[in-house]
Amino acid sequence: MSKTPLDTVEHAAATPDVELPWAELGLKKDEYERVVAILGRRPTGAELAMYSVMWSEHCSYKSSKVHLRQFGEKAPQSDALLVGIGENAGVVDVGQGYAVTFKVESHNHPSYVEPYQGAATGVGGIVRDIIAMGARPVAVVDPLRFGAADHPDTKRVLPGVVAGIGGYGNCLGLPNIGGEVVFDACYQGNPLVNAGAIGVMRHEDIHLAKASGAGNKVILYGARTGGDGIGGASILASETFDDAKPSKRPAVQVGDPFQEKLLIECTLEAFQEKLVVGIQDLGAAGLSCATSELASNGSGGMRVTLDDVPLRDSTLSPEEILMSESQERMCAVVEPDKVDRFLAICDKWDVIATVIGEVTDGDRLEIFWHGGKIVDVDPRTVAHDGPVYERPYARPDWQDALQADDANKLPRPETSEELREQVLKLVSSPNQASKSWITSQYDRFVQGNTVLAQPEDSGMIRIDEESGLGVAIATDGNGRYAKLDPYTGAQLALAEAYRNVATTGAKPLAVSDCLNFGSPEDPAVMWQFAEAVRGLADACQQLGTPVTGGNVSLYNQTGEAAIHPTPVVAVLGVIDDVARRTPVAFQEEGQLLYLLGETREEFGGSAWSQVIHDHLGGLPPQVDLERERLLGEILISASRDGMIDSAHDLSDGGLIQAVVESALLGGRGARLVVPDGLDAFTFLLSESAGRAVVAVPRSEELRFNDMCGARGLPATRIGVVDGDAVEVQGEFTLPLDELRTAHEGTIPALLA
Amino acid sequence: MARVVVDVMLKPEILDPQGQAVQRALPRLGFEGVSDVRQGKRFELEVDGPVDDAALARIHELAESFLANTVIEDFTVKVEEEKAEAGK
Amino acid sequence: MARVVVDVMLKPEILDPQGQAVQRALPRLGFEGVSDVRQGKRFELEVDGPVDDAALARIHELAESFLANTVIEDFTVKVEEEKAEAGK
Amino acid sequence: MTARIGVVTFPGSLDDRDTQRAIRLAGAEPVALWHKDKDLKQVDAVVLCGGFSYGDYLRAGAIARFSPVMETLIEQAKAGMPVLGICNGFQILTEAHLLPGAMLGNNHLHFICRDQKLRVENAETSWTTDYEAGQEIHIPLKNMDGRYVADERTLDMLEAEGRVAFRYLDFNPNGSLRDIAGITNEAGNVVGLMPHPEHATEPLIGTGRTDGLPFFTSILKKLVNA
Ligand SMILES: Nc1ncnc2c1ncn2[C@@H]1O[C@H](COP(=O)(O)OP(=O)(O)O)[C@@H](O)[C@H]1O
Ligand SMILES: [Mg+2]
Repeated sequence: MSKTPLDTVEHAAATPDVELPWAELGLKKDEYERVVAILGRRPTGAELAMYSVMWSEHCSYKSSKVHLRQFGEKAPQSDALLVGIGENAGVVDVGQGYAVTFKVESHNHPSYVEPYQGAATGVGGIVRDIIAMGARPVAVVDPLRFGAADHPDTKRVLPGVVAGIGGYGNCLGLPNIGGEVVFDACYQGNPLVNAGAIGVMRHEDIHLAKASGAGNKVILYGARTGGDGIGGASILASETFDDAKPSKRPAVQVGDPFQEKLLIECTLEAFQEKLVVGIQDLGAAGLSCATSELASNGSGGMRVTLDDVPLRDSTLSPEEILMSESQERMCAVVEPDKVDRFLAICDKWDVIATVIGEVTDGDRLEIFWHGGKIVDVDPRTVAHDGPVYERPYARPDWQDALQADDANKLPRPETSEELREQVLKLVSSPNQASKSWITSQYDRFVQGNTVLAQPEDSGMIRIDEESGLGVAIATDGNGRYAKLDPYTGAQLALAEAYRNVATTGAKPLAVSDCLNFGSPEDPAVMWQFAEAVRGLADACQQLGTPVTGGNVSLYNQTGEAAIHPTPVVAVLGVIDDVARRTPVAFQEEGQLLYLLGETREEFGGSAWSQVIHDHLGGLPPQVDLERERLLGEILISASRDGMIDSAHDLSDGGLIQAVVESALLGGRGARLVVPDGLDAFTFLLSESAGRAVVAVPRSEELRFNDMCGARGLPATRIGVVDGDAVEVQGEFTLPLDELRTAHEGTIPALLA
Repeated sequence: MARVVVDVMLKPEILDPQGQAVQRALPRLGFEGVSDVRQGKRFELEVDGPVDDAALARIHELAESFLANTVIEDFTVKVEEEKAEAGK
Repeated sequence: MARVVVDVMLKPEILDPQGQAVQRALPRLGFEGVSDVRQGKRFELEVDGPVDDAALARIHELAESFLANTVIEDFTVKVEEEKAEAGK
Repeated sequence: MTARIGVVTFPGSLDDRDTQRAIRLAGAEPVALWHKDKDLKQVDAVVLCGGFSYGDYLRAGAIARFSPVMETLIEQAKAGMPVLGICNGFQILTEAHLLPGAMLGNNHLHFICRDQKLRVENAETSWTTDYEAGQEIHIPLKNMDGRYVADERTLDMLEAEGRVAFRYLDFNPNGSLRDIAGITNEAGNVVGLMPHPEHATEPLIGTGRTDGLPFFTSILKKLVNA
């Protein structure tokens, strides 16, 4: 085996003409030239490894950055925001000295390749972001998108993804309290596996990812480093430096939730004893990311000895160690006199912990291997000064035709009998059907603080046993709406999540998002992205809910076919006393059903147009954010003052879908009357936004009506909770048994 | 009737948390001298008819496409002969 | 260094839903003629030093008390010789 | 003076804090126990709580069963100390042979989380005196390896001696033989079950029922009156 000399900084300076495989590592020529310009010499292999991963789309947001800035620029004034965009996760003040951190991320492509492990490590990654802020994780959510429900590959992907999310989250002891499952052929080959997590801490415990204080030690703890997810780096390692190396390294990471559970416990114990100056999780780009971000966010520099990194595979090259994405690792900065205590806590939890470096008073990140210096960079240039692209974007030429293909003109049911058939078909269609086959694979009870979980409008967790303070979260996104109009579609996603939170009685406070799109190199996709971001930023400003962080997933595309633009929005809310929460299920016979908001003829992108006509065209429902805010205020007041006993927001599937869900969950039927001025079809199936249906005890009717009247919210009495069927007077009757079979049988029949 | 055994193991470079957990427990049980443990799956297939080359090829294909995920796992196929030292 | 393999299978009288699920899937995949499938575990132990009778006896004991739960499982211990036809 | 009830934390335990809360709600004093300590801190009873000790790798409960705390616990349980194993705790108790039989993966191969209906078959164990024999209760169930199996002879023996403590009603969620949800040892001091009574101790939380609280009041009464 021929031994090539170690590619040290010295060696690089002395051999300026050595060609490095920058293209194979995903860098563009001008990007490589920029690295050379920054360094004033050619990079070493290790430096190139770091720049190439950190400047990737995934880590540098180079295509999306120019648009994402709007979330900051348009951020509404909010007293609740303690930590904003840019940290591992945003932090929100929820009162009583508590702070909550939450974030949504994607693990789309890995979940297609290896559904179980891809989804599992997605949960693992988002949870580490939460721990890194100093918080105890208290819940997870999982917005999911799959190809057509009856496509054979969905049978491979979905059960694996669900088992992976459950396998990891259940083992960590995190209740899964919400999410989405959407089927659409556009996600064939590009399923979307987004995962969100929430954590709780006291204000004083917020921790940031920065390394400061010269002499402080850098400790790597958790799993050993193996050759996971370093396809690119192994090219560098094998072809350039040492041809005898195995050139295939696994692209898929395997998670170890048990190790992560130990990481959570030992990290929280270290926080509690105030042993940590700064902390960073190792996710994408592994040590490259952790060291360069910690160093560039702090005041000094950092020196790291790579030989001290505990390895699972002793053949790894330094480049591979720097790029490895082995899971379940964290990096902490600790004062020298606290190192022993920190290591003792790790030992207590059987977690491997190693001092790998220290903070210096310079401003360089220096990394050593076998005594040679293989990295000497300004960490900012790696972590923050990546390329920024103003990618061209243009409204696609098919957009007009799509919008002109008006769904309101589709043939409608002509008889009551036909209407009944269509309703039954709708509530049993895969997207509208009960997801309990999936959600029953998730532990929703663990930690003993779950107030609401699926299938409620939002998940709700008690965070203080004494006062009953709680937080709620909902995630929503409708790719069909966004395809018809990305600006409005993104706003509708926010409006729906906001409404879902308010429906349970919680006050919406802040937003996280996961923006799933096709290739940014396609101007049409880039336009969708730009429009969605603009729409979301505008809407957040108007609703007063700042975006605290999020994630962008691009290249969800096979060949020319991109997924529907799919902005997924998570809204976090707070409720002073969880005892006042409003559930979806009908609670008592005889209560009066009120429809809040206005119903228009709006069928573009609707569930009805998809299920009955396999159609996508027209315009999505209008958005009226002032109306959403008012509706939210009414729902929150009504819950606080005990005026409503159940509530359900209206979204896909319209009123009838909501009523059927409330009826099935409560085991009580409803008698509905079509209000004056509406036809039965529009009343039951339109998807106008800004609406909810509530059940009002008779004793509260007057008070409730007065409140809505005084504040100008249309409230229409549409029926009563009653019997064991859903009956629409003058139209049809659907017995609960028949509805239950239809609604609950679909998913098991497809997947079990 | 013959028995064909398909062993599926994680590739050597892939993390094996289960095997690790077993290995770490050994010293506590008083077992030293085991430097690595890997845990995998064993499938025993009872095949009707003769296990000729064609049958083996089909089982190989089955292992590759279904029993193992070759992104992270390796497998071996063998026709079972006699039993090794059996536990009770 | 030698490799010792411990195979652990559910006792025949114990229901094996994993094996059954595999078997039921076979016809869908176009595989006929497999009358039964059982799924078990395979442990590969890398043992330092020679695998003599004493070492084997200890591993046998380990399998009996730890790697298998003999209420429900049988096991076999064998020293690995050469590889069977390997999948890629 | 109230009773002191220990709750063991293994690496991977999840419901230790919830179980402590349930003990407190019942009026007893929870005491945290650590898997590496043989010392049981002179508690009057112990709960082995739910979770995934050691990731449930190898088999659920198989690795935890060999931890230092279990040495003392096995000894004391044999001497009559009340022990309750919930879910992973039940799995540990079978692995430790304090209870007969074994736990296997659910017959449907999925994790399952649901509000489960049970019948209390034995209201005379240390942990069930606040129930009526035959009482039907709802307790959350959540597990991957909840299928109770034992050979016919053992099952017949359990039935004959009234040692099937809980049985699943309406729906068998995991393929457990004879719908067994929980069993007791001969003396009635060691009880194991798959469902999670500690998650059914407060209105509003979880399923909103409090059907699990009597586990903890039963043991409290027994210990205080002893
Ligand atoms: N993958 C999932 N994980 C957890 N909960 C889910 C998942 N998919 C759907 N749910 C839950 O099922 C319920 C119904 O979902 P959905 O119809 O999307 O709600 P909505 O229309 O109110 O947003 C919600 O409580 C949602 O959180
Ligand atoms: Mg809703």
